[in-house]
Amino acid sequence: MIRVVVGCDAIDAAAELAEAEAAGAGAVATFTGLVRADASEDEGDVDVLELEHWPGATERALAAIAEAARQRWSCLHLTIVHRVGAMRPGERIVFVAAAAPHRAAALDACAYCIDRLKTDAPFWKRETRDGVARWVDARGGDEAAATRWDTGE
Amino acid sequence: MIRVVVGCDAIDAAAELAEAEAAGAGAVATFTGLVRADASEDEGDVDVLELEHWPGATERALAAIAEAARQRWSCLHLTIVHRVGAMRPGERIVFVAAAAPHRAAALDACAYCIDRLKTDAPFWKRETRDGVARWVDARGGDEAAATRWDTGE
Amino acid sequence: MLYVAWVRERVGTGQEDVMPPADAKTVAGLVDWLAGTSAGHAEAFADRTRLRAAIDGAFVPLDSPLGDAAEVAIFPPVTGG
Amino acid sequence: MLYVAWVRERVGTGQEDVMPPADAKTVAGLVDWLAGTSAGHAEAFADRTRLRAAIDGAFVPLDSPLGDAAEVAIFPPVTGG
Repeated sequence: MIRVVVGCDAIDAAAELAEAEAAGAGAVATFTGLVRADASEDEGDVDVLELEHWPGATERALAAIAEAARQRWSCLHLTIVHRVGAMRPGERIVFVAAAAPHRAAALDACAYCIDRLKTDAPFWKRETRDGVARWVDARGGDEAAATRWDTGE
Repeated sequence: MIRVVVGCDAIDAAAELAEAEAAGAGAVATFTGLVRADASEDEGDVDVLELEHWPGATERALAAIAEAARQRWSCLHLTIVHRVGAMRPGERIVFVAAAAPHRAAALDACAYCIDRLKTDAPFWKRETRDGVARWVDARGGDEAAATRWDTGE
Repeated sequence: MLYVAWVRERVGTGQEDVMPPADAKTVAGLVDWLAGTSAGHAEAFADRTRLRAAIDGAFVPLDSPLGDAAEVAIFPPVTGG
Repeated sequence: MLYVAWVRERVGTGQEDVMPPADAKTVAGLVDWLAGTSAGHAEAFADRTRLRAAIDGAFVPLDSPLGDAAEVAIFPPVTGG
């Protein structure tokens, strides 16, 4: 099963993990991304992180990523939950869970989803520090992390 | 921080995940292993899985694996919880969590720990099907999965 | 047109209807023409390496032909997760 | 000696004190000698490729020298997780 959620509510990682476990697979891998206070560089702490997205296109992009992972690693269940709107440091911004019969498939499917969504899903971050908001630049490493999945293992 | 637990109690994955998240890292990767009904081959369903271990040596082995991962990927937190004794299909047998500043480190550290503990920690599985107990044979793939970490990426 | 994140802020609007000239055959050609329509557009589109595009909801390279696109989106590289 | 899992079951005990001869200088040599002490030992140690060993709590290859080991453990390949 594929579960994709994009919304402003806090992410309930425990409930999401329980749902992925209930799929009946032997292995469940998860990834949780949390808002870091030092999200981009060390120029003072982030007070608020805002995440803009492209409604409709976002859900389609995440569902396509999850479906690709499900097929490639024969997963029983794939969850991608992504928060949008305003968040504070320490809050969950993204949660991925992959359930598969064996551990390598679950781990790879989970890593694939988080690498892919960094480059393929329409999210844009804006940080506010000391009352000044600025858009976060893309990281070159994200492209490299995503494309490694194109060339096999 | 390193957290290693070996015991007969059910694993509280939600509490373990929350503790790993509280370390203040931006990325938390987890792996949950569940008892499968078809744990080895398709010769009928497993009713009970028993896990024997070597008290003392087990905790040392898990702590050594977690410490190696913590250093190699600069993790802020590493958790390995392994259940022993009698379990039923669907129950959690192992839980690993790795918290690091970035996702690649957290994902790799988590995968490393689960691969390593399959070969380096003194656990032995015994399955009971239709009232007949038998020891589970080691899988050749586990050695290969563990040794890939010896040769770099 | 659909503009997102700092592209939207610099252009000054998130959406606009445009009638590009017939010689704007690619997304890049459309962007060239849009850059001349206002100071905000010019600022938003100054560095092409920092722009990404989608045609009718699908991500495309900047040199993609427009074809009979109904909606073209211009935005910065994504920074999710 | 410490025996674990099916090695323990076949030998018939989890622990025993032994006085190996002086020419048992490695874990494998010790296993050779033990295999002659009972039918259970012989059955447990029949296939050396399925045995693993530890000296004083540290995993070692079967050809490791015993040195002045206080405790030697013999067990199947591990199957955890």
